[in-house]
Amino acid sequence: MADLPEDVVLSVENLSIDFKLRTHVLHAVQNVSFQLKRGQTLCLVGESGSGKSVTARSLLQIVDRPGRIADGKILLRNGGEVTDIATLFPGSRPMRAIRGRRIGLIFQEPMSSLSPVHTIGSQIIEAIRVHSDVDKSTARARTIDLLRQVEIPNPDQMADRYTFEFSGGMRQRALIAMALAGNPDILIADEPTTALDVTTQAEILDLIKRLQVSRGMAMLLITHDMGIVAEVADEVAVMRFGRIVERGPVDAIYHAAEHPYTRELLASTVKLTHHVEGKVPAVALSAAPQPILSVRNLSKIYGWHGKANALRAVDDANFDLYPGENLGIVGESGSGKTTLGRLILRTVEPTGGSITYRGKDGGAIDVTTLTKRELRSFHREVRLIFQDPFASLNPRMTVKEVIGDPLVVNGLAKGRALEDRVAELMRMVGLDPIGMERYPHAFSGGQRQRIGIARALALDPRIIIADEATSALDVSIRSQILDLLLDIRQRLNLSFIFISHDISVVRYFCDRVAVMHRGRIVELGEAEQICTAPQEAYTKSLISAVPNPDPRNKRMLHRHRFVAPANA
Amino acid sequence: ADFNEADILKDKVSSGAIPPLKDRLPENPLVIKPVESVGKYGGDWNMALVGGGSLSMLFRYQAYEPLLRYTPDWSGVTPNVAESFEVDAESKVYTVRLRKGMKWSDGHPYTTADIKFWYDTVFSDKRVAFVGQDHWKSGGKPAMLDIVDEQTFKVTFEKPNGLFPLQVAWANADQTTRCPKHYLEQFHIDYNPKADELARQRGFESWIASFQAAAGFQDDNAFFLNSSKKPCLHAWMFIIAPGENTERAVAERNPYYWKVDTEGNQLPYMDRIIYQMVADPQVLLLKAMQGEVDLMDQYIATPNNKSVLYDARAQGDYDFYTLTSTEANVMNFIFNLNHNDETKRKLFRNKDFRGALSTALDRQSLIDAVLVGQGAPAQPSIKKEDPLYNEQLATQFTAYDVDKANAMLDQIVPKRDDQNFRLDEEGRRLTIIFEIDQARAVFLDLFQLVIPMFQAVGIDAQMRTMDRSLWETRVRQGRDFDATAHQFGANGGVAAMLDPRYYVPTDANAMYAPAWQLWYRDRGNANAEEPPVETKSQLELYDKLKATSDPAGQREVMKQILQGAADNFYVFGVSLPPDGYGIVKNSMKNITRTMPNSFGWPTPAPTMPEQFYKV
Amino acid sequence: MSVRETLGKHSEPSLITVDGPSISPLKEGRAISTAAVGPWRLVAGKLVRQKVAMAAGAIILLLYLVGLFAEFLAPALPMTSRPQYTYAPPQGLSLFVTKPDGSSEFNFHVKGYKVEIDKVALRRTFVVDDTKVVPVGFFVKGPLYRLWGLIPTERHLIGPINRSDPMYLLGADRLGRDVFSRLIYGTRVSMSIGLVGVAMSLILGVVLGSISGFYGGWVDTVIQRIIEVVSAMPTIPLWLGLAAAIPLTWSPVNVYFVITIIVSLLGWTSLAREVRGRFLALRSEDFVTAARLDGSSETRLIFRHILPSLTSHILAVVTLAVPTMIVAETSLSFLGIGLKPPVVSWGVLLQDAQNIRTVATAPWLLIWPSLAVVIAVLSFNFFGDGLRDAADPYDN
Amino acid sequence: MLGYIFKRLLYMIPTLFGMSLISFLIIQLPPGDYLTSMIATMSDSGQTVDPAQIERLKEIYGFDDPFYIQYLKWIWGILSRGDFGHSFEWNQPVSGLIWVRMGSTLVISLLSLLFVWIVALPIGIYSAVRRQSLADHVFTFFGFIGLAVPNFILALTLMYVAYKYLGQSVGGLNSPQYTGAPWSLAKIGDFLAHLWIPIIIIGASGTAALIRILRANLTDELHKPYVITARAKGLPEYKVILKYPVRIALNPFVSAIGWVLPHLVSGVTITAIVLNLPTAGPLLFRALISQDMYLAGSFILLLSALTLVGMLLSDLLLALLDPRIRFN
Ligand SMILES: Nc1ncnc2c1ncn2[C@@H]1O[C@H](COP(=O)(O)OP(=O)(O)OP(=O)(O)O)[C@@H](O)[C@H]1O
Ligand SMILES: Nc1ncnc2c1ncn2[C@@H]1O[C@H](COP(=O)(O)OP(=O)(O)OP(=O)(O)O)[C@@H](O)[C@H]1O
Ligand SMILES: [Mg+2]
Ligand SMILES: [Mg+2]
Repeated sequence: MADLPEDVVLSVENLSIDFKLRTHVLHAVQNVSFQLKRGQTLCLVGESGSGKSVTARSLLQIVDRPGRIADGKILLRNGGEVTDIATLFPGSRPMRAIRGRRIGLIFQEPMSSLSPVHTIGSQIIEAIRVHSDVDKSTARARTIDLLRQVEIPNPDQMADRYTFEFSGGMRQRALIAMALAGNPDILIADEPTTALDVTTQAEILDLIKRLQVSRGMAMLLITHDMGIVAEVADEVAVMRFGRIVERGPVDAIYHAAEHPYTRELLASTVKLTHHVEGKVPAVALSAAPQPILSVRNLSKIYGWHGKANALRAVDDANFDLYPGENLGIVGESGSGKTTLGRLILRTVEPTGGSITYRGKDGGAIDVTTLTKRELRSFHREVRLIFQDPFASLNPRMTVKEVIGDPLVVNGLAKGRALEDRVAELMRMVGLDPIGMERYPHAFSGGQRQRIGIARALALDPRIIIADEATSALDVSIRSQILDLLLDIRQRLNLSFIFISHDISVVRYFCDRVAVMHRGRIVELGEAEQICTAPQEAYTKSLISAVPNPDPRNKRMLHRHRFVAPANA
Repeated sequence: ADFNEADILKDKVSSGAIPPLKDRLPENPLVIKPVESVGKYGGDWNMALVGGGSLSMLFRYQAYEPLLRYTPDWSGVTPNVAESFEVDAESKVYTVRLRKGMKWSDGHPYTTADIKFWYDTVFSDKRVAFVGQDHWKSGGKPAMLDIVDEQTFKVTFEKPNGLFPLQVAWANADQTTRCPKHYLEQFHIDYNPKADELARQRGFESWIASFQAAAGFQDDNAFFLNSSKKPCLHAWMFIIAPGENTERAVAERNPYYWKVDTEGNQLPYMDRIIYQMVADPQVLLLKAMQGEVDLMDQYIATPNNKSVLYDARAQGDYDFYTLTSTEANVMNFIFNLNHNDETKRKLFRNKDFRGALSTALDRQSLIDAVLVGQGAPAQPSIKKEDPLYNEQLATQFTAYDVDKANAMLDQIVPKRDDQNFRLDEEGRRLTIIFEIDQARAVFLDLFQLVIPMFQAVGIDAQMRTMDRSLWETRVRQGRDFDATAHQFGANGGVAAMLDPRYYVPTDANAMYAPAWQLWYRDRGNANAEEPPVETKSQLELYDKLKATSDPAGQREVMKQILQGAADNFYVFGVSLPPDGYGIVKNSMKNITRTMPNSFGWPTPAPTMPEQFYKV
Repeated sequence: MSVRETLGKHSEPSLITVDGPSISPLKEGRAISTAAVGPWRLVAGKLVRQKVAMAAGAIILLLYLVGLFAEFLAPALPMTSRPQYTYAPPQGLSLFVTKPDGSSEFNFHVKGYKVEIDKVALRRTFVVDDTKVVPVGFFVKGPLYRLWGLIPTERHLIGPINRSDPMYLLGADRLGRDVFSRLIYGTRVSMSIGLVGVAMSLILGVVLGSISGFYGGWVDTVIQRIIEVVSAMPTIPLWLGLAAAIPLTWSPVNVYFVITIIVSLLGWTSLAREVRGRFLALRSEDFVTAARLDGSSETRLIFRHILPSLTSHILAVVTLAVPTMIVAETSLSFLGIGLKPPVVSWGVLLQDAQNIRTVATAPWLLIWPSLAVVIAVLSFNFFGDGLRDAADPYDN
Repeated sequence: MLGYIFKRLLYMIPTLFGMSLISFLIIQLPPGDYLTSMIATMSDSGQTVDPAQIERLKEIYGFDDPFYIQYLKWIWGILSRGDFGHSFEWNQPVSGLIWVRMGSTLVISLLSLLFVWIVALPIGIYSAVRRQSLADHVFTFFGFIGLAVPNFILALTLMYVAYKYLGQSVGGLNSPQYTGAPWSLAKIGDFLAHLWIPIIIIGASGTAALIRILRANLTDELHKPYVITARAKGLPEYKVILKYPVRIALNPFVSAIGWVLPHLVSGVTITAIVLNLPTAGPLLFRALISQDMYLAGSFILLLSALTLVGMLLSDLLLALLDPRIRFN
């Protein structure tokens, strides 16, 4: 077996992975080669669905069922020897020794990757104890420490909570903590910060960097955020349609990209850092200056753990949404953004406050008092795109059924027409209709997210609440989708509540932005103003942490941290 | 004379727990002649009871001690508890002498005081009395009891009651030997003013219920359940009574038992009887095959089981004994002659109709299939060897002849429908539903074959099986059933006189005539119906039989009754019951190898289990 | 697909440009079909490819055909009893007879019996008599019957050529009836009536369990109390009461049908609670919320969105219920309300076998009916399993 | 949580009342009463029963009272004095009878439960993980034989085998010579030798059912992403499966826990009868058949109470097992 160069810990050589489907074989990964070097970071970027996650999973031999390593080697330095992971039996002892201990994996879908019935703590403790012989209490102490490191507030309490009590970003951080628990030599991070606000994201990346430096950990970072790539990558590989189309040092990729796709990617990144040109301000769009949605004093308290522990997930939120307006909501992970969105739709019952919605006929209704039946017609007009696309897709329905469902239940289409409409929606969000008969689990993260978007668009709604709707998309598709949404908005006078961590997207897409912190809306203003001249200290710190998509100008390092006032 | 006793008892005597043997035996103990030989003491008699349900079984094994008991061949009665039993010429006054010095199982003397106590409380005290004990009545009036001395009493009937001795000997009829005054009086308010308090302590509402439970005369189960504290006159007394333990019951030798063998050895020979409580007959069958049961003719000794039992003789170390049948038939077809439906009643009462159906039966094939060829075509009747045998009764309408049956039916119900079933007078299809107690496996088998035979003559016969209590309610207590089937009823001798159910409708067992039998027993009853003359004359004959006390005279009257029965042809049957069998361990001795099978002659009690012994 | 490769200056591997996802046909040279099919077609397609499931399906179909043509397939009538052959053991079918001179000749036949009556043991002893040859034929004339109660005919698929000869392929029962024929007739009742009950308790259990778990709150409270009451209800007196209440004029099959329905009215509770448990866990899932936001009615949420997640469990429960229902009569018959002769069903045949005599000396009375039930149940199970797999999104 | 339990306990009171009333009613559904069945048994052995005597007995037993009076008397006795009434058939207070039988029932129930779980859990898990393997098919086959052959036939057959080839005393839990004897090593041995038949038979159908249901539910969970996460930690496969998917797949069993005891008491009655087991089932069965109504009623009341407690327990466990299920 070929020896690996000294600094290479893992080398993938000509890896091909096939999925044998009903009608055809999908070559998800073809002839992929790359190397991970000690203490260095390889960033894998590329189009959504290009095979990044599959590649990552193959390193641990956990590719989903019909997937099969068709060809190639995965060479891992194992002490003095070199093991070819591709030849190991998935459940075998040597493979298990590699999992978690040698190679840690942060899954792309943090929301679904945690057990729904175990506490976060027990899942991490277990990860610690598989590979090191420590007793429960030590493991727990370490768990709490890890949770603290990934910025989970009150880690000793949170360790005993269940997944569904965690916000999206918190789950992602828990997963990161879990991957780090085994002190792996190689960390594979599959879009590890998509659900994190920029501040937290920066902290996490910092943490990883520190570990890399101190322990020589190699990292394979899969991400869509060219900013992050610029900040942390040593090397970059660009994937498209299952192949690595370009690979090189980070600087070369950013400043001398060869491949047209890479260039397109970078161009999109740049485009997104600017506000849309020629965008008509929302208020002008609308003839009636009356808000379509007014939220007043809305609050939600989670209090299962007793009064003392009651958590104000949303605290006295007030804002208006005008027809045709895009309202961005940004804020720290766990600050209550998702909860706010759900409160508006009443899928979570508010503890207090009111939500006034002005229907098509101009009559105002109080959403908090709607009956089930009335809610249903309300839901037709106000749509939600879920933060966790995986969980929001019925695992037992094909994509065709999922996207078609709103059309069917509202009696809008059936038979051939339904199929055509579904195909059209899929094409709109950049999915190949060939996948119509596949089940959700057989898609990549970004593809699933687009399925969610397609579903939301199916009904011609009046408001869309998009919860991190584009976080898993590569920049080029992301910008296409955003343009699509803007276009639809123009045509249908649609309004958006756009929850996002990606400041550039918010800036590109939104008219006004609300900044949330610990359940409160701390600042609300024009998007441009918030992004360029924030008033509140928290907002300032947020903006300062936005990574700059230029490896020569790593802004994240100059960010400043916001320390919450003591009384908050 | 010199008497002997078992070693265990000797030990007890020497320890002072019980008095010496001569103080325990009556002055004149009953001497039993062993069937084969004088036995030896010791051993357990292993028995089993199924279901814990019917403790009446215990009369068969350990509790058959009436004043008089049946002779082993069931030809008559012989003194038992009573030393003598005399009747006057008119069969009105009976003089009974008890054995002097006879004692209950706790050593308390058994005297006429006990009889008197029974008469006063159980028999005639309206607060607690149970009806029943019909043999102590004549013409509906209770007999008078006169106590002559400690050992002698007189029973005086208003009208002649010639069957009294035979009835006293009936399995569970006699209560006078089962009513220990010294024990029961504490529960009766007249004897113990604090009886009510005692009752409440025992979980009863009043002394009445408490007394009844203690005496246990309302039914056989009640008599034996939890009875280990109740003194008795039986050869074995319970130390663990049924109900006190749900898995088994144990009875131990009664040190005061009042029978001895010809050599003066106090009986019984065996130390204990141990009853396993088995829930299912199949398990009992296996246990028997395994040799865990010493003697058994109930539950398992069916024709169907014989082959497996036969094969397991070596393993179980047992052999068979013969039970001669005492039943009138293996199965009797019973039509409801008092049907509420006018048309059906009329039809069923037509003797030719019943005769035609009887002629339509291929009895031999039924016998071959179900009875493994055992038996012979016959109507419910007296068996041939018996002096009472009546040929007409036994053989009429037994010849299988479909054409004849059809011809007879064509006279009565000529019309047929499109499926070739006959129509009754009202033009309805002639459907006869036989309601059968589902526990009677033989009936079910027979009926599966009988139904096509009836259908072949255009009768839409159907069978409905049902749970026993439902059957009781619908058939025995109802008037809406078309027809049913049953067995029992006696096929000869003393039994036939005591249980003539298929020859004359004297009691509720005459299910073919629910209204007529009621009329006989209780003319005022709203449901009673005066029978036609021919039946009435049968009933009068039976009254006459009861008034007769000499056996020859009784037999004469019985013959007339049987001729009447043959003319009336109330019911018809399939076959003479084949002889049954029982199994007995090879180690058991003094067993009579052929005996009648009956409840009234509680097989095998009249063959004297007290003299059984084990080698 | 065209792949253009260019060598780049800083790319170590070749710089590749592809213009679409790379896919290839399943087999070399075969065209790639991209037509998407509907979910049902998808499931059906997957089902068809499962050999075991299809075989099981075929057996189920076969059983129903047997039931349908019972009269024709059975060599004898189920109730015809021949006393001389009680407990006759099964005969083997053989193709050749050996002639006295040692040569053999083709003659489709079974061997006759020599019968002896053992008066002491009260039984018939059967010895296969090699000299007695009972020729057997197909489409022979036998006892007269009406196919489906309509067409009178005497033809039977198989039978002894001389109709009075004994042919007991699977032996005879205690009344000398042909077990093979009875088994065939039994298929009809066992594969129909019993399964009605399964279907009914399935529907009740699923619907009530779903509602209870989905809505929670007072609906759940009420349904749970009902479940508690129903499941603690003493059934024995209920049966006894029913047995008394049902008019005698009803045929045993009708009675049993009613009983089956009542069994199912009582038998839904465990499934309901299991379904409820799963619903409690699933109702808060995001995909349910999503479907709700799509405007699905609650019925649709329950039956279209959540219930499919329980497919496996329900299929398992149903296949488990099938044998229970088929043999339910045997325990009901203890109470006198199961199917009873003259009706023939597998359960009735098993009832006949529940004694030591059969176990010890006539095991064929026990084995064949049991085997019939087992085969039916296994077929249902494997078919259900196939269905499950076909509906499983993860299974390819 | 405590509030929830308290609420449930409160609910139990009316439910129990309702149940007692309903069961008391149902017990009386069959035509006739204890006397009818008593007469039936007596006349079965050839005895004659005098109808007048029956009338008298009816009065004594209080069967002439209207239904509600009988019910009120009974329930009042229970509430005021803890007196469950008198068993006609056994001629003793009901409470004495019930508790004696409950002990052995509990032992047998728990042992067979244990047997079922010990056998079925590993097999069920194995079958799910190795679907369609030879072993899976073999287990399926035997499981369904256990289901398809009625329990009592299985019991008879096993007993016959025990008789024929092991020469063992059949039925019950002890050979006759040990019944009533004090516990000794030999008696324990004998007890164990008798135990296997009932446990296998009672366990047979339960085991098959458990295997199938576990297999079905587990297969569904095996592919969930959280299982893959656990695998990626490097956990051994058995731990992955036991800790994660099995826990979720247990949901249906936990839902059913409420019935385990009542089912084992009443559900396997016929088996217990055939096997001659001294459990509560046959006693209840007899009581119901013979319409010994206070005994039957009390039994059912007890079973109802057990069911209620079992269901509460199962609901609590359900919440413990799956925190998504919460109670408000
Ligand atoms: N079901 C629940 N029970 C208890 N606490 C909850 C529940 N759901 C959310 N929370 C808590 O509410 C807070 C807000 O959660 P939310 O999901 O709204 O955050 P978010 O702003 O969407 O965060 P992220 O950006 O990480 O997704 C978090 O602290 C979370 O732990
Ligand atoms: N189980 C599966 N069955 C069929 N196809 C699959 C399956 N899993 C993944 N694929 C396909 O393989 C391709 C690569 O998927 P992968 O998840 O690696 O994409 P990705 O590069 O991670 O995309 P994203 O950025 O959207 O997460 C996609 O086209 C996807 O549809
Ligand atoms: Mg991915
Ligand atoms: Mg969120």
